[in-house]
Amino acid sequence: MRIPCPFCGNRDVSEFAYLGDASAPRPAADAPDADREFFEAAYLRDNPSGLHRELWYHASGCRSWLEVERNTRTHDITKATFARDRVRA
Amino acid sequence: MHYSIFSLARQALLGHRGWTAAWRDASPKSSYDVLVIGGGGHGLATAYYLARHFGIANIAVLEKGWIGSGNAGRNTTIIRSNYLLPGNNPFYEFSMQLWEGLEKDLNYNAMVSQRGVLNLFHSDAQRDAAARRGNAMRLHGVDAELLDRTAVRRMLPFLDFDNARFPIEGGLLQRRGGTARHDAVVWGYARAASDRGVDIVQNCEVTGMIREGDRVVGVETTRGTIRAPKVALAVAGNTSRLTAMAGLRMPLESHVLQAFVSEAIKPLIPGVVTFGAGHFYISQSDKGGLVFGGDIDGYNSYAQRGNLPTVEDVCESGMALMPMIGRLRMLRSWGGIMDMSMDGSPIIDHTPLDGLYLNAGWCYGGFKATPASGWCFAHLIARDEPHPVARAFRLDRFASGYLLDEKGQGAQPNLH
Amino acid sequence: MSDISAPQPNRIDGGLIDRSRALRFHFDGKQYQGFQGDTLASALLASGVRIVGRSFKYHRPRGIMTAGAEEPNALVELRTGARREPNTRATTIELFDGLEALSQNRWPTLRYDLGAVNSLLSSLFVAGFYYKTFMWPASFWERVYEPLIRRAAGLGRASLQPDPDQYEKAYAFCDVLVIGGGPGGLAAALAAGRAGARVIIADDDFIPGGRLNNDVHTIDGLSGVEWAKYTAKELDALPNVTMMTRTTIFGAYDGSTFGALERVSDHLPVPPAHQPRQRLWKIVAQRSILAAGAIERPIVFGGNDRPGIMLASAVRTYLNRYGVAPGKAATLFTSCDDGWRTALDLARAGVKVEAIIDARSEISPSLVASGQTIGARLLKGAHVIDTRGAHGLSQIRVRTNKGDDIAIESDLLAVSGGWNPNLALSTHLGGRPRWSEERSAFLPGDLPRNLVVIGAASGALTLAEALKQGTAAGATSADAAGFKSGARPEFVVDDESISGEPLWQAAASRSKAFVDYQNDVTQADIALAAREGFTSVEHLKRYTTLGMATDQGKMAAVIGHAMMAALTDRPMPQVGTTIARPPATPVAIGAFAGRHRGQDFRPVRLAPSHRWAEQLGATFVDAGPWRRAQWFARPGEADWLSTVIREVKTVRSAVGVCDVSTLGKIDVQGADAGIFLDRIYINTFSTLPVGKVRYGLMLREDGIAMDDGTCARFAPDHYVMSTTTANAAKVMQHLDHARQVLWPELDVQAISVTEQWAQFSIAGPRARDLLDRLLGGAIDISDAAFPYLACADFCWRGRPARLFRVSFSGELGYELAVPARFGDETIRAIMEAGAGYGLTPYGTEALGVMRIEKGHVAGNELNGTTTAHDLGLGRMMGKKDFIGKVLARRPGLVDPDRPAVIGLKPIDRRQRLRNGAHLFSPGAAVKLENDQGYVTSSAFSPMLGHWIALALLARGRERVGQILRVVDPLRGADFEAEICSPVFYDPEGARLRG
Amino acid sequence: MADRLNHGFAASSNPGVIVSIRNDLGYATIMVRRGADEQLKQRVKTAYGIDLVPGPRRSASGDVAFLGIGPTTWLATQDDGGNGFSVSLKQAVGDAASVTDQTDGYVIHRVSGPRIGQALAKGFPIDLHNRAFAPGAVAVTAVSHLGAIIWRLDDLEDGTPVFEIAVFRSLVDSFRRWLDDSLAGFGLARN
Ligand SMILES: Cc1cc2nc3c(=O)[nH]c(=O)nc-3n(C[C@H](O)[C@H](O)[C@H](O)COP(=O)(O)OP(=O)(O)OC[C@H]3O[C@@H](n4cnc5c(N)ncnc54)[C@H](O)[C@@H]3O)c2cc1C
Ligand SMILES: NC(=O)c1ccc[n+]([C@@H]2O[C@H](COP(=O)([O-])OP(=O)(O)OC[C@H]3O[C@@H](n4cnc5c(N)ncnc54)[C@H](O)[C@@H]3O)[C@@H](O)[C@H]2O)c1
Ligand SMILES: Cc1cc2nc3c(=O)[nH]c(=O)nc-3n(C[C@H](O)[C@H](O)[C@H](O)COP(=O)(O)O)c2cc1C
Ligand SMILES: [Zn+2]
Repeated sequence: MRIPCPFCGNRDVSEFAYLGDASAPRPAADAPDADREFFEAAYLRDNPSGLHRELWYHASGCRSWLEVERNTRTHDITKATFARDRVRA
Repeated sequence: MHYSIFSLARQALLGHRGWTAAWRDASPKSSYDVLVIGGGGHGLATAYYLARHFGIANIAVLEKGWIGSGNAGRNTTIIRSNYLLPGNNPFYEFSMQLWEGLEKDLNYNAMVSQRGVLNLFHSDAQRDAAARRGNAMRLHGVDAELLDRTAVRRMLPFLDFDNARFPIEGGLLQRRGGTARHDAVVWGYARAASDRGVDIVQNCEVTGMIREGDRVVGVETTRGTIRAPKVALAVAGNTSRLTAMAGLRMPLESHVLQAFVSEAIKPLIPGVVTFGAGHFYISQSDKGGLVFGGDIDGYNSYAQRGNLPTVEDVCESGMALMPMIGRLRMLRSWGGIMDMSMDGSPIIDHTPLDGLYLNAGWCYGGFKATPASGWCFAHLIARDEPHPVARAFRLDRFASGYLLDEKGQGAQPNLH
Repeated sequence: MSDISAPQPNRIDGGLIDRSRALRFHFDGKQYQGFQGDTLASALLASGVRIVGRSFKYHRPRGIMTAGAEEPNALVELRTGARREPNTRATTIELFDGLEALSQNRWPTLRYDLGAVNSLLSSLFVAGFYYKTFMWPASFWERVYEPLIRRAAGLGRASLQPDPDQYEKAYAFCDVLVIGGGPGGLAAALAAGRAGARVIIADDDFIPGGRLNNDVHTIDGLSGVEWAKYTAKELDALPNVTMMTRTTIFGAYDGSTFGALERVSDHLPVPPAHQPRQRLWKIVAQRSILAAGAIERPIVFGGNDRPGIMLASAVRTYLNRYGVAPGKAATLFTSCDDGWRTALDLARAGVKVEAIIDARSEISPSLVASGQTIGARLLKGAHVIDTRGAHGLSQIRVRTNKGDDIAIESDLLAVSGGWNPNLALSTHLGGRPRWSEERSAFLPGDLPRNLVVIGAASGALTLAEALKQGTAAGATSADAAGFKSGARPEFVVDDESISGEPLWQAAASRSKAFVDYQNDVTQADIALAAREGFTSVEHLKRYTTLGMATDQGKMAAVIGHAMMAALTDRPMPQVGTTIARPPATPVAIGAFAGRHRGQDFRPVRLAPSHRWAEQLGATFVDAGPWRRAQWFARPGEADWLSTVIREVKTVRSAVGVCDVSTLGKIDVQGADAGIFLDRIYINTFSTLPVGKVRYGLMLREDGIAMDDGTCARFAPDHYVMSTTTANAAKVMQHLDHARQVLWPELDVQAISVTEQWAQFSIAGPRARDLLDRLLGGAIDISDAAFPYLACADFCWRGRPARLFRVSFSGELGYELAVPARFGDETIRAIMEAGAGYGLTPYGTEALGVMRIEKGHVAGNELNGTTTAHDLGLGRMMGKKDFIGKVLARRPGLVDPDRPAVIGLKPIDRRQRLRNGAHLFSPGAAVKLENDQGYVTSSAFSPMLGHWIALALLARGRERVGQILRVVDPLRGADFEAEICSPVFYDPEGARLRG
Repeated sequence: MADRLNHGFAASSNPGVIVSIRNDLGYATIMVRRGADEQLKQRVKTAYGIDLVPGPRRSASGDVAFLGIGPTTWLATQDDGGNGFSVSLKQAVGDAASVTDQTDGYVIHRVSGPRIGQALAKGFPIDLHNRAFAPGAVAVTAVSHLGAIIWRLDDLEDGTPVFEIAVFRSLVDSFRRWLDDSLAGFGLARN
């Protein structure tokens, strides 16, 4: 598998570290329902068979955190952007 | 039809024409008392124990492909009960004891072979962890021995003792550990369950859950609608997909784990050996192939196949541990989709929906659990309360913080 | 070279071997001879050797069936000693001088094998027989039955010695990868190469050309062999084309990555200097063209495994390429036109063709005529049903179209049941082949992106089609990669017929009819599987082992599937075929490892003082990737413990120095650095004054402790964080996550400076004296100017330096940091400056002992399951938001029953506390349910004079003063210990402020 | 002559690869402060006459060069700069970027020679061919399980490519074991 790092270009997956589901933003600690929100953000995952938005770290490259859109059935990667640029919920 | 040396001899004289199907290939009825989804080891064992111990026989096991096509049919067959935590250890030991009596119980030779499992360690910290775990085992009456370097060398002289980057310091040995013939476990349970009236329905994929309010009352399948007051999931890596059909998110990720087999060679490796300074474990099948594996590929996947970096990583570790395997050839590689849980331990529990029961989160270690998992899941389904040895496998432990994290990696499934 | 030339009775004229270079070799101890360009198989056949091995289960004598990688029978142990290589296919190993090979799976000899009794018991040993028996008594399985099965199974023997050869890995990138160098592949490479694309063309074989080297062909007036040679020459001359022979593409992986194995030295007695045995290539190709040809399939009939029975195409290969006639009197059994070529080639080579048995009743008149010209008896609509011969084929039994059985004397039977495209690589990424009724074969189905299949691999079996498809694929692939292909050449070739009818199995007979030769899967086994419900091809495979041998079913799995289709009355597309997996042909495990074994398994990180420590004779220990000095023994010291005791005592009474450069160091800068660190650590850092250091603890988001260390502030917008050695990379990743993903709005930059600074801990009552002397006034280090937890950067000897007043040992302590290049120089300067103060260097062991004496938690306590509270650090938690704050509130993480870090002292002070021992309340039964905790860290305390330990104990803090039972069944210990504060030494901390 | 991958030569009188260590460089990482991209560009231009281009590229002028190693990060180098380079760099960029001295953090090898591409292919998982990695290209990657930064300088007059490779100081022995193994078949000269 090769991930198209927007800075480094196409690189082998072995250069990256995986964090998983990118869908859950970090909740606010002072939210009234913070306990439940943090539990859900930390433990409950979208785990689809198909398109998946996920976080990867270019550990052996430019050290960017990337948001990658990948098909978990075919491993096709359709998009990779810097996580810092993502639209935050 | 009873299996024995006598029936085999009799059939040999008859040209083996008298054998009948090992299990009935059933067509689904429109309703059952219990639906077990997933014709892997866990699902079939659950159905068998429900029929045998809990008096429920109107059961169907629904399998999307052929039985054993999931992880039951593609694992490295290691069985052991060398667990650390009190929530895990008694469960796996119960499973080990069931393995020890399985063949008689099923009248099927699953080739349970207790040739030992040796976990090597390479540093003081690893020795400490091994000692802690070995002691926990002994405290539960499970056999465990702490071997030093000399003892390991006597046992496995072909390991790299003289030029290793991470020298072997010793190992934790469970002599009762070993392997079992994975496919035979599936077939044995299927046959025994089928004999007790369970319908084993292949090529029947569950595509939807039928809900009435907060109750699950049946499923949609590629072979029609089937209703049942109790629907039990034992679908390993596909759990999240199935629960999503019922509107539930799970503390699970599906990851691919690869395994490998070498060309067949004469007996070489006595039991199971695991490397502690890298990701590698190995045993030898009765056919002669070295069966080995290592780390998961590390990203969500439903593809049942992996990539080259993991193959290399596993073989590098293999060569670092036993450089005599260099000239042996890898014959085949494959992958399985595992339900990696957030603390690396399984779940056998009710779900928030009535009538929907969950057996999942076995990660890369659920083959050894097959008998106990089936037994405990059957107990839960039949009695609606957890079996005592599986009481810690709760679904709400992530919210409550009563985690069962053997490795201490936290909520990152790919690190367990 | 010996001048005694062994006879080669079956050698004939012609072929692509170099007769001027005779090579000697041994098989089963007997000497033979062949030529350069032979394979072991062709040389054995030339020498008249027929039995080459024994089968897996029944130990049947077997010969050479094929001339390629699909060979199921002729597997040998190649080479000797540590280089012994079991299961090597004689058909692909190039002959070299001095080659030694042994037959396998036989005892005592190949001709007389005792294991063959299995064959007599074969009526018992049907597919899956072991599932039905051997269940009683249970203990007999491991002791009796299983060892018998294991010994009988398996093929060759491993050497049991480390592989002495080197392996190498390499990467390659190209626009177009062509897999296979037959006519199709060559044409493709030529078209793409001429267009200017970067092309790699790989072929398994040692000469390119594929079937052109094995069959008689003409292309544009040249012989096929010559055409291949010229084309290869042109490719070789193109700077953008790389031709790799002896290279197998073994796997297709995601991201257009292919795995390839180059056999660099396997054709030589030993690898030459600086050359690996094999090289593993990882090839990234924009486009790829699969041109891997097709594999002929046999026909199943009684006695079809007798040595002397071969694939028809293999017979041609031996005749045409190797100049070997594998028999004297040959018969052909076929159901397709292509098989007839073999009869014609045999006749041309002077071998008598006894008969052509064609299962079809209609045969084209031109074929019939050609058969007549060679004088072969033609049996239309007939089947071979059995064979005879003691050590190889001597007679064939045929059932004619009239139902009569006749005998034909023959020592060679060429069999052709059609062709299966070699399409495995097109399915590695999940595509499934599709059944073609027209071709009676599985053809490539859904293809991976950017891969095309051409030639015989796609089911286009003729040479003309292979060339045409190859040219087109090469050109379009180059175009797609951004090049411009030119005119497409058209090749003039001779006509070929591909017509035929599928014939899976001949009429039944009483003899065993093998489907999977190596694994001894018979026609009857398939019928049994069908009867017992193993009707899915995947169940069939696993129950009978069909297709699980070293050829992975390349020869015959599809035949078995067709039989199952017939037995269960299902059409082929519904029955399907089993999944092919990498590697396409078996690959040495050593090749996947490359040079990463032994000391090179993983890199080693060496601390800046490493050379100096080596010179001092330090003992080293691996700490993750680092190699650190564990202790510095002095002459006369009895054992490591006395060394460590001396080191500790010296630190506590005088002064010691330890290289702590391995701790992670992270430079954190930016206007928001303070706010950022407040969210990273549980305690507050925005309020830390410049010039000060603070201890911090960070959690994972799940509320569990992640890492601890000190963090210093050098400027309002500049901190330097230290992490544990083990977690340095993890923390860096964590910080990057926090600043890029969680809070990109903060102005904060972070970068590792672990490697930039050599850092030395100087600790002990004389530490300040030593430093005064060393630094010579470069900085004021009086207690007033530089109190506990002060830090400063300054200039020393014209270079930047940093000083921190911190202490892990509990003594007056400093850490001095200098640019890493000067680490060696600096440690030597420290040693010199400390000589007068009784300085000792100390290693990680003494470091560990002192931290246990002080009750500092480390990796054994921060084990991924402990909270700040468990560690006794709960009070540090601030009110602000920080990572881990919310989930640390979960009931399970604040349960009063949780374990806490406490200290332990044995009641009987002579007892040794060991890590991993478990703790019980006195009086409670010693069983897992009553487990109270365990010993995490232990050491012999030089200051207390007995063993001490830290432990995690349920409700530990409230139990200080109580007695516990320490149980260590593994090592046979069971004694009592007293619970105490984890701080054993200088609990008031007076010493470090001194 | 096609680019044959599988033959080597051992004579070091005719070396396929030449290796030297660059001890003279001073270097530092600079990471742009939030929102200060333009400011940094200008200051670098003013101080060094260099256009700070984003992306994995090397831009040099005189004795100073900037190598893009991350989206907002560069490794700046100065011939004979020593640890002092980071100090002057910090002055030059002011609060537009965070500057960190790394002069001791890496060891930099200069490698060249007619066979260098083939030798590096035995570990670098990136395409170092002219078309993909021309002079001026930079890549942060891993070689033989250790991190490395590689960049390509201008070719020698005879067209021989020249690369520089930075690896962490603690790992240099392991790196050299890999490099020496990979060069062995090609003939090696050390400068
Ligand atoms: C490579 C590998 C090595 C392993 N090694 C070991 C080991 O050495 N020791 C060990 O203890 N464990 C090991 N494991 C783990 C072990 O295999 C699994 O934990 C265990 O087999 C899972 O339980 P199961 O057998 O019931 O799952 P499976 O066999 O996967 O059963 C689940 C079944 O559900 C079916 N299914 C899924 N979705 C649907 C649907 N919608 N409708 C109908 N049916 C459906 C699937 O087809 C499948 O057959 C390994 C796993 C892998 C992949
Ligand atoms: N008339 C017929 O019925 C019939 C049937 C079959 C073949 N043929 C002949 O076969 C030829 C077809 O040409 P083609 O080019 O398609 O096939 P080919 O068989 O000539 O060439 C395939 C090449 O691919 C190589 N190869 C296979 N797998 C490989 C791998 N994994 N990695 C590297 N190399 C690999 C083989 O060594 C071989 O050299 C023609 O000459 C045709 O006449 C004819
Ligand atoms: C314990 C074990 C032993 C195996 N031994 C062999 C073997 O000897 N030969 C073989 O071809 N495959 C062997 N396999 C692999 C199977 O062929 C197959 O790849 C695996 O069950 C996964 O199925 P799949 O590849 O069809 O998806 C073995 C698998 C397991 C789990
Ligand atoms: Zn990158």
